[in-house]
Amino acid sequence: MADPVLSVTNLTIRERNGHILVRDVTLAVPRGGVLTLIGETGSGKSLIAQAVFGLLPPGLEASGQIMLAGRPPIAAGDSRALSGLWREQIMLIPQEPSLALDPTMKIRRQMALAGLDDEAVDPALAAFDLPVHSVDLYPFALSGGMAQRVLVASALGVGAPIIVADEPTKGLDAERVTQAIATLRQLAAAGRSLLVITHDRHMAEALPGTLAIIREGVIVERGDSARVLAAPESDYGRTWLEADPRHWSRSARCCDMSDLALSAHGLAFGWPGAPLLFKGLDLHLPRRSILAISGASGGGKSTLADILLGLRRPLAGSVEWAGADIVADPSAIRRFRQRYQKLHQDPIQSFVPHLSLARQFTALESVKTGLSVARALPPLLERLKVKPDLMDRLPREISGGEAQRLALARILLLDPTVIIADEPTSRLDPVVQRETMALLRQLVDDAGLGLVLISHDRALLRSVADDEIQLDAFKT
Amino acid sequence: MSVAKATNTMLRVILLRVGQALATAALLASLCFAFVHMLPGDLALRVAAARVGDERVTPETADRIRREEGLDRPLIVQYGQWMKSLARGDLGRSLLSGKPVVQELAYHGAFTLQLGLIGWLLSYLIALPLGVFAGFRPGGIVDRATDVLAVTLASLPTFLVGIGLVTLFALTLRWLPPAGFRTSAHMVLPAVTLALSLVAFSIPIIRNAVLEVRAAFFMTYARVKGLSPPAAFRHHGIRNAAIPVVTFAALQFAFVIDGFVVIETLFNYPGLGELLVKALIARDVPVIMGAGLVIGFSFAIVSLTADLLRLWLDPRALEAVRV
Amino acid sequence: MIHKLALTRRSALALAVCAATLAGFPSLVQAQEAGVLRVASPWEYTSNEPTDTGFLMTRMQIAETLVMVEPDGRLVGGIAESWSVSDDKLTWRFKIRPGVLFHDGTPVTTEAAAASLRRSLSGESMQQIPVDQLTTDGDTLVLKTKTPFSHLPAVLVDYASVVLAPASWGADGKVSKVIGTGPFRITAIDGKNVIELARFDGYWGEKPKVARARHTAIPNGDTRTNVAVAGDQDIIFTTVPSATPRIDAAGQMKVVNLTIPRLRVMAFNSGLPQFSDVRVRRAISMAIDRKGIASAVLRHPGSAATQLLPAALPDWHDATLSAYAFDVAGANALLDQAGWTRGADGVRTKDGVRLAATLLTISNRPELTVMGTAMQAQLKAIGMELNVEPGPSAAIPAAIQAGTMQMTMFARTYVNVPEVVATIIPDFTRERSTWGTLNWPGRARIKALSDEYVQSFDESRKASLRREMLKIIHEEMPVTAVSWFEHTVAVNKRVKGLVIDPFEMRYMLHKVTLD
Amino acid sequence: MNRVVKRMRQFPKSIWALAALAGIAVLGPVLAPLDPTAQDLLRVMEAPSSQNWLGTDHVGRDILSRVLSGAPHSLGLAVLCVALASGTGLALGLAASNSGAFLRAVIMRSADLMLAFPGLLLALLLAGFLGGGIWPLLIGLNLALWPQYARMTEAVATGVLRQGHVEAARLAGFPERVILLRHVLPPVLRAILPLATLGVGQAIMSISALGFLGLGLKPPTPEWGAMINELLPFLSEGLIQMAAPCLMIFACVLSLTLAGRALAARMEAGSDG
Repeated sequence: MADPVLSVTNLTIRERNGHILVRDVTLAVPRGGVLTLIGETGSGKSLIAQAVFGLLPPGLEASGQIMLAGRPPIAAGDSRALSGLWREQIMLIPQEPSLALDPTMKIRRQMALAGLDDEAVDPALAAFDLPVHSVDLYPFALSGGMAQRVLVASALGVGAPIIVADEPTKGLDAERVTQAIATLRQLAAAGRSLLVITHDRHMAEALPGTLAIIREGVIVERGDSARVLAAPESDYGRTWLEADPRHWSRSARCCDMSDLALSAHGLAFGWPGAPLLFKGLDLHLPRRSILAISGASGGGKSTLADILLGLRRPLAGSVEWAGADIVADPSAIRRFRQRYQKLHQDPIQSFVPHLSLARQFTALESVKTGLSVARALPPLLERLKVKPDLMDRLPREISGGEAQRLALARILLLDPTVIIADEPTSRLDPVVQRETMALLRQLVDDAGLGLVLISHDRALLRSVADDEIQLDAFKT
Repeated sequence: MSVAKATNTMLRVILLRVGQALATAALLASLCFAFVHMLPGDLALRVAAARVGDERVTPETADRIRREEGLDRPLIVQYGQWMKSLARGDLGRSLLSGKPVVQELAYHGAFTLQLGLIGWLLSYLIALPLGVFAGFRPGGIVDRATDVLAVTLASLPTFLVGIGLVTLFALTLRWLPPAGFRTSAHMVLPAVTLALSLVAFSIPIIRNAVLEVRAAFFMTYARVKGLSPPAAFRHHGIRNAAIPVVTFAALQFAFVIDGFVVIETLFNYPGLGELLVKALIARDVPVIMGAGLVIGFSFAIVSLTADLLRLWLDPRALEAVRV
Repeated sequence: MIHKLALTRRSALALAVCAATLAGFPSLVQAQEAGVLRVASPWEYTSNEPTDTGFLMTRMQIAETLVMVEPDGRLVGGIAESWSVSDDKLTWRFKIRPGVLFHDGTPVTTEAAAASLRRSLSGESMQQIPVDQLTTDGDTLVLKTKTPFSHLPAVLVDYASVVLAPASWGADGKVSKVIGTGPFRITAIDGKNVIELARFDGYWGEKPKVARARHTAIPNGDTRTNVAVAGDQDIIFTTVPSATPRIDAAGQMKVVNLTIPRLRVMAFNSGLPQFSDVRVRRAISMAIDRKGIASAVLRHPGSAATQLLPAALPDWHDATLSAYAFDVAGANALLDQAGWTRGADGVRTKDGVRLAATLLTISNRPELTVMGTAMQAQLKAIGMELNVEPGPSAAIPAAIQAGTMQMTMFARTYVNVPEVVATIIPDFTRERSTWGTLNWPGRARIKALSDEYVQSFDESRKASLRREMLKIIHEEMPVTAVSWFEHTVAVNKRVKGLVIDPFEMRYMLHKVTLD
Repeated sequence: MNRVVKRMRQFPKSIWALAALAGIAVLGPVLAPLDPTAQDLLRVMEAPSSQNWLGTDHVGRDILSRVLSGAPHSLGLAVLCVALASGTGLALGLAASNSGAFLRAVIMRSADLMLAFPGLLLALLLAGFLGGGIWPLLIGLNLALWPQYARMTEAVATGVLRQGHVEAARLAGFPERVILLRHVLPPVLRAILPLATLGVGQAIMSISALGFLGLGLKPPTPEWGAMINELLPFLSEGLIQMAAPCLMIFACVLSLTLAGRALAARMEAGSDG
């Protein structure tokens, strides 16, 4: 680190009430190199980027120093002085690119305002694999990935030697992530110094240079990227790395087709006026097994889940619950309703926001005869490793992981046969994701459930599922 | 989205809205017809009283008017007649003055339009600078002062504002005439009264629009890209802030009409509100229906204008239109 | 887009400067046009038809009738210079005044006057004349009646009979343009509110002193008050009585009062069980504090009525009649005597009928509602419950026609023509009058008396018939006057020579000069 | 108990002002020292005295008593109007969000249509037809106000119905009635409350405007707008008498506006957390 072009020294960020969010962070971006800062949601990594630009949200205070090569150091709280570095010295590629573009102005004019004259625009677009006509569009017509590349192209047009990319892959699917990585490598190749902030392992692996892992506002480990990823020294780094589904041990496939919890035959569905999403789809879910359904977003995964749950009628085909065809005989839905349940993508939203959790659980007694929540819940909570005192809180006062386990507890109280889990871990951090998946597996094995797991993350599915259906295969 | 497609969308919006406007207007007028005839009391007698004066009205006058105006025909025939002439663009004649309803509406409508436009313009002359300034310095002295002003004005009924202004400027200071419509001096107090009632609601809207746009990340990002704060607001702020303001300004039209009834009575101003109130008292059916038609239609036209403005200002709206 | 916005902002700024200059210019009120007499009244010019708005034509002295009335009550010649009646009292001869010109310069011919009169005779306001035939004879208009009709000249004062030029009528038989003979001619009409007038130099009589005049209709009473306080007109007719001190205090205009033969009367449905007994009607009259109402509500103690008509009409005012009494104890005694007993809620009942009524008043005469609420409070003291209901003016004749009227209070002029019997007949001789009695059994007696009165040309006989009619109405109280009207006219300091006509036929503007 | 006190401390001041006004609306007629309709024609337009704290009006009635007794008519009627309108809007909005495309379109399009017609004018029309009184006000303002509540209800309810907890409740077998009461109604009511608070202020102004135009409640009802109308000719001699009803209207609408804003801000803050 002989020649850092940007160095952050002893940066501490605290709330007005003194609560510290980022503690004593020191970082250096080497000239022409890449520094990747990786951490979970809420670890404080984005605050560091904001502090470098003097753009901390109101109510937060920063101390420490920020220094650019060849310039006197600037106090981290001096946002006016920091704003003097914008464009000329440092440039930001923000997260949520759609928010960074004026929704009422065409791209060409926004690029022009960023300093790219007309001749410079076309090569810039070509360099980032953007169609030429995209400059004549309004931002809303761009996909997230395109907007991202527009911002990168604009940033490239700005001469700043240092570029900070804040969560450049947030909300992108796997293919777009690869593109984004390529884009950043292009920037690095063009000689810019990069500070990349991410929660994405793949990105960290793909970028050369230095890697720093941040946890709860403290840097826990740093070093050469390849070295840290191969053999993390800190406990946290290890745990985190192991949470990658690719590192999980694969489950054994079982296929006892004699004991089916759910089956479907010849299913077809499509929206009016659009081609069918799928047709001729068969599936079999034996008890004690996990069936994975994968497919591209918008491909009908959630619709299929609704059909399997009896919430939506297919255009053709049958769905059998314990041998009864709920498509032909909708009254069967009412009979078996509580046995077929769903685990939602957003666990906090699956609870009524204005009622305490305890009340929501007690209410179940009115729909399930013979259920005593007071008796049945405590052992369940213990098994799911949920602290019982959470029950007095409102849903928004608990974490996503806790909420997902409580959602599971609520389903289990109804004594289900099948649980359909729609992207149950996509909003959870990797470590929590791993724990939740392990728990689901254990429940399937112990309680004899059938689990349908819907996700776009093939690696995750492959590591836990006994069988997999790719929805794209049934496209018309 | 291509230019042709955008134009096409615009065209469809216009056609749809004009169709809606016509339907709304006809429906309102028909409702008025139903209302007037559902009511107890002798219609012809009401008309007679309004025509010849209360004290000279006799049952004979009422009978003559009933005969002359065809009020003795079955209702469905009268309604059919009205719809038929409406299709020809003829709104009939006032039972009171005998003049064509179109002429009455045009005469009074012109006054209302004039007062409405001046009042509306004036309100934005007051609200825009104050709202924008307050939005730039939230929590500052101007922001707090305009907030107090807006809340105060919002809590005062229009007639109290009018009485206050008349008492101060016409009766005490004697700067302006208290009532009438003949000169521009006569317009000042009614227009200011109207403007103040509008300002109460437009200031916070403008302030919040400016505040929101200034807080938007694309404004910050524009500065990161190197624009100065004024340049960033000029390029990215004005248009975005104008979107909610335009939508609201159209909504205010309904309030403008409400305000007219009170203001025109208070200032003896011969606008549509006054015409309508008089026609109601006299049960002048053709004028009531005509006024219903005009008010319904003009409201629809104002919303159409607002829609088009919004489409022009906000390309996202164009995308969201589902005709 | 940005350019356009900037442009609007710039022009908006310019407008703001203009508006500020306008608002800051403190002498706009003083923009009185020299020589223009500005007159305001509540009355709108709604149409050109003399039957509808003829009163404005005579008041603003645009058009004239054959016979006119002077402020002192004398009938004088208008378009007709003089008149006479034949010995059989059936043929009237009106000699047309020579040299009278219409505003378009054409002379008034006997034919033109006859044509004009024929149209008005067909209208219902003059239907009481038993017309047989209308012919012309040289410069004389000959009107034959079927039966003797002694007050024919008085009826011809009716504004519906104004004489208009033949060119006034359009092809559809309606008046398209008002071409009269009066001292003022119309130069412009702006909507219903404003009539612009100029002196008619070819006028046959006393020419106006002012060259131009303008009539502005201000229907809202509060607005008239404001205009009077600001002094923004020269003469304002019919200001709100209660605002008189305020107008006077402002110092711009002075309010002049004149008691006129217009009354605020209360009428009963004598067919209702509550009011069929004359003692109840009398008790109600005795419970009303007319003086209190006159001084508190009307701000003019002298306007409290003592009998039906004021002394301003010497023929129809009988000084020997005892004045309406205010005697709550007496009223209670009368009701006790009539068998009305107080219930637990303080309201009297008799045979299961509550002494209660809804009093219809007219909402565009706000003082009536106030008087109604005052009476409501006063009648409580004799155990009567009154529910005041202001409504549009036509609601009252409508309720009388429908027979649903219980009690009503309204303003009524008894000199639509300067002969009171012309009002007595429609108001007191019918089962359902237009404005007045309903189901009153005494109507037959008034009918007999008025029939004789109309046919009689003997002045002393007529005087005794008048006294008899007045006595019956005074004692039986099918209606009872609450107050006489004070004609309130706000007059600007710069106005000199104004004469107020108690008959409200003419505003006498030709006598006015401006400083 | 402590929690109650703590929560009450968090209420903005405007809510307390509102509570005081509501108290006046309920107790006003009881607090009135004299009969609000008792006249004394010998003591008209008198300045404030120990007997008549705010003076007397043009027929000698006690202003203080009239202002106090007017509260149930002005404030109470406004609350009634808004309660009726928000109830109608709530019911129709819920119906729209729970039903098929056709019914939803019918309800929401008629809401748009009614929104096009100004409320005061509507009440005025009805008052002109029906001749004043309570009904034109109730019907007219209801017709004018319900669409905004229907729109708000429909927007919030549709949003809530799409959330996971509703689906979870359906899957758990809860009946639709329970879902409506437990899941949908509370957020809808929270959204409507600030709107309704502001609406009451608007209704007070509409009622007083009609009273001022002489088309409102029937005399001698001490409605504030009608009082202003009655006292207007006496402005120069009865400033205090005139000021009393004006101030009551102003105070009511002001505290309602501030309370509505505070509620709306609270709701916004609540939805963030």
